[in-house]
Amino acid sequence: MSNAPTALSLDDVHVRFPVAADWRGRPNRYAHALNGVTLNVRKGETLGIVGESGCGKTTLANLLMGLVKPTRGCFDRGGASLQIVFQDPQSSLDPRLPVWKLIMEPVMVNRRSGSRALRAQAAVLAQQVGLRPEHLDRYPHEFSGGQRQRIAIARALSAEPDVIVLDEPTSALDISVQAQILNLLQELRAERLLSYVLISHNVSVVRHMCDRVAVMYLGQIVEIGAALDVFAAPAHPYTRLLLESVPRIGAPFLEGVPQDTELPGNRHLPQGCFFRSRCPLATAGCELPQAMAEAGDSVVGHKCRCHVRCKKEER
Amino acid sequence: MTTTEQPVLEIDALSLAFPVFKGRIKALNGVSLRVGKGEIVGLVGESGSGKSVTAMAVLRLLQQGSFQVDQGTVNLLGRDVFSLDERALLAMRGRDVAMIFQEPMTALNPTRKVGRQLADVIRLHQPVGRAQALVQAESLLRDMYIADPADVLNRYPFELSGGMRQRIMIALAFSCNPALLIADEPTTALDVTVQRQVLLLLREKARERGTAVLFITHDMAVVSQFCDRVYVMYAGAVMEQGPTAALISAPAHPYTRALLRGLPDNAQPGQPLPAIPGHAPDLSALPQGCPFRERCPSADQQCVQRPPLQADNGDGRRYACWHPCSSQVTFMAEPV
Amino acid sequence: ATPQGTLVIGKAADPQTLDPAVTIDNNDWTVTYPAYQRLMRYKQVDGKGSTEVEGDLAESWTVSPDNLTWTFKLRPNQKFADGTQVDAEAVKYSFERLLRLKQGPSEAFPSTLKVSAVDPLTVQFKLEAPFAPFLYTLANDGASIVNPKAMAAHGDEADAWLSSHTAGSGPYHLASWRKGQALTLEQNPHYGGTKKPTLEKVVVKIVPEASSRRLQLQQGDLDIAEDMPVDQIKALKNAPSVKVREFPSLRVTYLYLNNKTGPLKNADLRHAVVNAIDYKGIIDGILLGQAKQTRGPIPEGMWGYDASLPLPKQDLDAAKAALKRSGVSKPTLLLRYSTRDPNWEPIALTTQANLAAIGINVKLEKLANATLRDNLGKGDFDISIGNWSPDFADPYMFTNYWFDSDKQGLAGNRSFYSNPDVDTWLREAAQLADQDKRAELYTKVQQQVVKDAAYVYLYQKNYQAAMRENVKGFVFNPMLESVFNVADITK
Amino acid sequence: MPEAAVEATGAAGSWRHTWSYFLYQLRKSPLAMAGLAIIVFVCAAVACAAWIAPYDPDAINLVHRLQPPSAQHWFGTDEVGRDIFSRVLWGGRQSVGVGLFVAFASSLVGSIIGCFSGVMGGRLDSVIMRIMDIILSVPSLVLTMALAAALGASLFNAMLAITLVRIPFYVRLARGQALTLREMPYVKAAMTFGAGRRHIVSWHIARNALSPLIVQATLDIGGAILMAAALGFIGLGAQQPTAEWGAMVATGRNYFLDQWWYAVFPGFAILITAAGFNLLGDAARDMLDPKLKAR
Amino acid sequence: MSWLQVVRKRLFSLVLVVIGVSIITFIISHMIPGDPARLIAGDRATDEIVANIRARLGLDLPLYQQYWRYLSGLAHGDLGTSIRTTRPVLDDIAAFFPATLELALVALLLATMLGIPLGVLSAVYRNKAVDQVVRTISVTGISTPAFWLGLGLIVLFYGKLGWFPGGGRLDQGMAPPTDITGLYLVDALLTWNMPVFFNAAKHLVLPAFTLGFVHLGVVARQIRSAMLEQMGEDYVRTARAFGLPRWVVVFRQALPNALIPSVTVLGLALGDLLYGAVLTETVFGWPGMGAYVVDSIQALDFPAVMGFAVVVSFAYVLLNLLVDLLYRWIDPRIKEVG
Ligand SMILES: Nc1ncnc2c1ncn2[C@@H]1O[C@H](COP(=O)(O)OP(=O)(O)OP(=O)(O)O)[C@@H](O)[C@H]1O
Ligand SMILES: Nc1ncnc2c1ncn2[C@@H]1O[C@H](COP(=O)(O)OP(=O)(O)OP(=O)(O)O)[C@@H](O)[C@H]1O
Ligand SMILES: [Mg+2]
Ligand SMILES: [Mg+2]
Repeated sequence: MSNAPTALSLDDVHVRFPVAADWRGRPNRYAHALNGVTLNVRKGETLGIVGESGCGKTTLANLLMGLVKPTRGCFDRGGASLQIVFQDPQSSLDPRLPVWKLIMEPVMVNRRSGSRALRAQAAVLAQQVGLRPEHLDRYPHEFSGGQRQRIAIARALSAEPDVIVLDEPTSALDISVQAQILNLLQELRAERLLSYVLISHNVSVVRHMCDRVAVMYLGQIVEIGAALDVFAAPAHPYTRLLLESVPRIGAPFLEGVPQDTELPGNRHLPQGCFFRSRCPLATAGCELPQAMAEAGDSVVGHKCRCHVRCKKEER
Repeated sequence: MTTTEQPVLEIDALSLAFPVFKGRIKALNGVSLRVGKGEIVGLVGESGSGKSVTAMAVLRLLQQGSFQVDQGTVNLLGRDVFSLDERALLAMRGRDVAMIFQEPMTALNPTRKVGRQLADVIRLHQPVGRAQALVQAESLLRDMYIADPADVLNRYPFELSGGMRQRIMIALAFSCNPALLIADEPTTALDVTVQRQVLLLLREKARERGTAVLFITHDMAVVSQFCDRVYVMYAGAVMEQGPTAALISAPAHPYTRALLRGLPDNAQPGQPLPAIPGHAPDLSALPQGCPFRERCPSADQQCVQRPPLQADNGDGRRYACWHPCSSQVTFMAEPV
Repeated sequence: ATPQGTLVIGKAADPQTLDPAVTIDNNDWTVTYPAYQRLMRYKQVDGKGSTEVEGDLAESWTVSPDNLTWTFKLRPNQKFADGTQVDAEAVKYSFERLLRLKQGPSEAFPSTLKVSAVDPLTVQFKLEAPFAPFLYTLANDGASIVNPKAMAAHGDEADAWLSSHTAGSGPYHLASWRKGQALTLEQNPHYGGTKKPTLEKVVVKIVPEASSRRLQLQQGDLDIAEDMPVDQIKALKNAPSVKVREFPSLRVTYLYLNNKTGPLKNADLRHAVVNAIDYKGIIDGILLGQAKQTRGPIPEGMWGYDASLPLPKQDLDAAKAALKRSGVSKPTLLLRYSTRDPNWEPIALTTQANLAAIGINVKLEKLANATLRDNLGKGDFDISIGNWSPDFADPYMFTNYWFDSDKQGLAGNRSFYSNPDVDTWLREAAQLADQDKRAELYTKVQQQVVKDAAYVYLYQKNYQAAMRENVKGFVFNPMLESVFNVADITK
Repeated sequence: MPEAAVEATGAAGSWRHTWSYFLYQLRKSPLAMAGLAIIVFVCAAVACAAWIAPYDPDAINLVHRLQPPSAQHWFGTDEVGRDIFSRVLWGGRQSVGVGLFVAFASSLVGSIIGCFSGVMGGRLDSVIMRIMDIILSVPSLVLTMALAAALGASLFNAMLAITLVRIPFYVRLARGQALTLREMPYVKAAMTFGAGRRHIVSWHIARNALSPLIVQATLDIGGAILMAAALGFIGLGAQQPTAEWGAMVATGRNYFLDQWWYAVFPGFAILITAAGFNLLGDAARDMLDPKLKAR
Repeated sequence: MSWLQVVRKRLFSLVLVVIGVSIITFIISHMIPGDPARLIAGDRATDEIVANIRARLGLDLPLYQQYWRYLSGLAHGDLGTSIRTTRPVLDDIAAFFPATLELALVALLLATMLGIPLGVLSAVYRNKAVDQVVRTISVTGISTPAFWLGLGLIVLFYGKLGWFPGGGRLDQGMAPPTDITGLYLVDALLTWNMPVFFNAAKHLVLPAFTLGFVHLGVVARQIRSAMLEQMGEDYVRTARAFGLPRWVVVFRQALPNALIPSVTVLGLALGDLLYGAVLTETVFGWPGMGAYVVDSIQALDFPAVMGFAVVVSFAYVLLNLLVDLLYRWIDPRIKEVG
């Protein structure tokens, strides 16, 4: 897997949004959503992206989909076609369209073929994602959340993409439905040789689904590597903190002294390592910007952005 | 847990419905639940299973006229909530029972400073002046491990982070030392790192002050690490209840069991998850009998009859099922 | 109730401008007329207003035999409100200003008029052509004598200043003007007139709604209510302590028929219209009988009135016959009007109904008055409605203006009537000094134009003033509608 | 959002669903019912004027002028003896017609411009919005009066003038809608499919912006009727002999003291009709506004 | 954005709006058929006189030059000279504006003082009898032709009962207070002239009620929906959950927040009131801008109409600015944006 050809690549991508403007309408303050993301998505793999709220996951998804343009850096689609499934199945489906039109929308945008043929195609897709043919003429409000997400998945499939970006595809769903959707995604991937970019803050989902994971913090990838390696031996102190905080079934009762935890803001980027202020390992050298480097455990492809936890590379 | 003692909260076979466009939504269908003194009780269930409605019913916070109680009683500190008069109810709210909500963003008044909101509640239940109330509020915030309480008091909610706001809600809740705290998904909107801190805080304070907590969530993992006892709800009814560890390690109800098995934590990465087929029933057209019947692998003719919440032998567990699972399933966390 | 010694007159609208050389509106004259004096004024005969004139500022006058040079001797000791003497220079100044400004009122005077001050109390006017009504025009509001000193004090702004102030030698002068509310006139302390006025103050109160004016009059908040619709008058007649006074007036209402363009070019069609109108119905139904039907252009009360002309009356057979003669089938006529006068709309509706009865279709179009005027000037109508009241007491006002083909359009000949014979007679009459000869010519003119059915002559409306019973001494002058002889009134 | 909540707002779904939900809400609210009843009543009366009206509305009869209400003339007669009841009936055609036309035309044109502006964005958008701001800041009654005067007094021109003046409201509303909808995930999704503006507008924005626009238009009918009446009152509007409520009140006010019926009946007709549309519009807005949904 | 920036931005748009408004009114007023010069000259004026007047008014210039003259006058605060009254338009407006402003302000006061409690009641008792009554009142207000209501009130309260005066701002013979603001009520208070104060107040009752009644409906409706929205918010539930009594929740928590969005709506409505006064004024003979502008339109008095439009638009934009600043002041959340 690790030497599969690259489908997408991002190189040092930055995205910032203007959040305030002076009286002539010129922006004078920004939200720095992505601050140098370098990433490859390989053909056929599932790449997980985890990170806390506001770290830029959705922005990354939007960037991949072309909804936002990088302010700096470059993004190479390499000819791959992409589709997306959003977090909220309710609002990502137009309430005034019947299911079959919703499913076929990506096709109908580009091609005007007979509606009968399109309907037939919709029926096939619907069946693949586990919807019944009689659902085709209903409207989204008549479905449960899980079914709506199925519709959204069918819609993503209709354009026959190479890569599907899944932005928190199950976090609006119930546990009992989450499993159904995750299974469906797994099946489809096997059937259609898709690549997934799975964005989530749910570590368990990422662990379950992904070949590789990238951990994001404040618009940067702080650690990346094969899912097994990262979860088994997190290198970056942030990854550790994250994994420790995830509640787990069967783990002992919570212990410890509550602290006042603040997530960093992205209006003013910190100097040096972004995690420095929360980091238990912070030492001299952290005030410098950190580069991605091979993690200390010498596993191929496991990199992190921490000079303490990385192999010292001669620069 | 002794059951002879007077419970803080006792809900008995509560059924409640909302009349709406085209029918009635039967949100609760015979919920029975009790919270003992100082106990931390979890209430888990999927979206729409009636957790919030239960919580709101306890404090009679549901909008008047929008709902109908079909049967059942709610007993709060020995008093029947539905027959209390308005004044007695107001006095109980906040003083005897406090509640915190899911969205810390909107649960506080956006245009009142934090200090005033705290003082409002303190003064409502204690005969103190405003200055005194602010002093109390400050020490309360310090208790919640807030670094600079004086500054925070002077801020508006929107100037604070989500975690901070939830701490303030918790401070608000503990401000009058209530006997019961109802926490409706207090950490769902928070990030895991923050969630951990908030849960720790909540637990510490509840233990410290002997406050009972009814903790509502849909996250099994949180429950397993946080609660003494747990109730599992489905379609407005309790499916199963019992001490957390026992219930999680050996669920008796097929629903609980399926729920736990469907979690990715418990599966082999990449392998299909044992998902529950179908979806939750429509509350305005509930089928006869067991509400889980249509999705249950072990359902049969008997399930058309609604199963009562029956006691298991001895360990304080109860479940509503004709065909409970017997085999022990052990869910173990992998070592980190 | 109103204070003793103060007369409160209720009017519908604020004056627009108080500059006598600018205003052509009787509504403004209510204020300007008593604030200024003129060389001549209208006579009162037996306590009644008359159209004859007598000297006011002028003590005596002479005219040269060729009728071209007029010399006036001014009455001494006449003073403006600021105490300045009224002298020949002031007269010269006023007339030169009038002619220089060239606004509406200047139209009554020959533009080539020359004025010179012979000595402080003698002033001389020189005309280029004889102008029979000249003496009468001097009683006109436009001939008011303005105080040159007061004007000089305001330099360049003087003209603007005069539009909201008065600078005259009349019995009263404007003390204050609260826009849209009231104008207060106070006595001119230096007034040199023969009779001292008794009222201390005259307040002109602006009450736009007729019904409010009526209510205020009934409640005693007004002493005089002006400009009342006939229905309100009718109701007021029965109100306690209110007296409605009616006077025959020279204000006539008539229909313009477009003689020049459109279907009504056809004289027979015009005759059809003339014969179809329900004159009696209009007077009884719309005016509630408070008007007198007119026979021809010159109304009763003005010399030159021809009592021998037949009274027009509705004669549908004759109308149909005329229609047939005209050879026009199913004509459609455009009747344009405005609501400047509340009676116009009912008249228009009646006309429409009357003509429909003989098979003439009338389309009504109500316009803003300004727009209507524009259309009238351009001859852009078939039928329209108008009121006319004379600026000076001479039949010239009704004949030369209405029928001279030089005055087609807004100037006065609104029917666009043109008849060379009539033109000749009219122009001759304007130059003659002999009133009998002129009357003869005007009779000829009247007979001809009635034959040509140039206009539809409807009625001369009574002037009606509703006042409290205790208001005494009001004298109506048909030349001065809306003007109150406040110097004589007592209460 | 749980299904029940969706259902409770009625904001989503097919038109048939929305309609049946509308009827359901209507049945629950007595005021909305009253509004509907008024509208049905007024529209029926006005539509059947030709059969109901006992007299020719334009037939003048100077002898019977200003008669008080009686068995012959239910609402009395006017200053040239026309039957006011008949004229109120016929006049409704003008007034209600104007209301409907104005609401329809201004919402249509305004929404098209607004959607366009919102979707295009950029320079064009700011230019359009600036123009609308300017029109909005001119006193509307004055602008309408001036426009009506400029176009010439006729009912049609008055209608046109009111329409023109009301357009900016809809431009704003529709633009706001377009901007909101443009941010909706389903529109974002469509963008990722490579959908062009045409597709987005015709598939997503037009359909979803419709309901609030319709509600606003319903609320506006009452306002337009009042505005038309106001113009008629000032004398810019329907031409004689055509009956129109506002103009009737205007003439009637000259007779208000003694012949109260002249102004009262047409004025009351305006009030009732405007109230009917306002009530209905209120009800429609209440139920479409998800923020107001029952909790 | 700091408030200074807001002010700067608004002033910039103010200039734009004023220019735009003057262009629009200029075009429209020149579209109105009819020749004002002829109107001034009078019925029987000769063409020469008319041409003379036209030249004096600059009406013989090409349109763009006329507009340019107007605009450069505007830059110096000169709104031109009224055709009808031959006085500077600014003077005329200055004479009429205070009366309109006073009427509008009192009506606004009346409407808000009554409308807010009614709106609150209506929201609190949603779908109960109280709500139905309030909504009926508010819909009646919104749907009543103001001119018609005014007529009825005059007949009843002046004509029949004689309780209130039938028009004008003060009784005859009552001298107006020293002119400080032009608002009689305020001036009378400032100079402590109680008889005038009460008299002026008495004169205001009927017109202000007429105008305010319409507005009352707007206010009550707005407050009701804003209140309903606020009462559905989570913080209200929090307040209730902690035992705050219902009316405390309504007035101390929900109402202030409901007022925030309403400020904008009500502020804009004051603009509406200003020109809504036009009709009310004609009925009550109120000496304000209403009658002035109606007459001006009828008389084709372009400068007056344009002047009115420009002044009111100016006031409108200024008002918006004030509302904006007020909004920032009462809503702490605004400052955070940016
Ligand atoms: N259009 C925008 N304008 C301004 N700021 C934006 C915009 N979109 C995103 N941001 C900012 O960029 C940062 C990253 O946002 P993003 O939505 O990508 O986070 P996320 O990781 O998806 O968070 P979550 O888990 O909450 O969905 C946030 O701080 C957000 O405030
Ligand atoms: N006011 C109401 N009117 C109508 N239906 C309601 C109302 N409140 C709740 N319901 C319905 O009652 C059911 C139970 O809702 P409840 O809010 O208790 O679910 P929950 O278990 O808290 O779900 P979640 O995890 O999404 O918070 C849902 O189907 C909901 O739609
Ligand atoms: Mg996101
Ligand atoms: Mg809930």
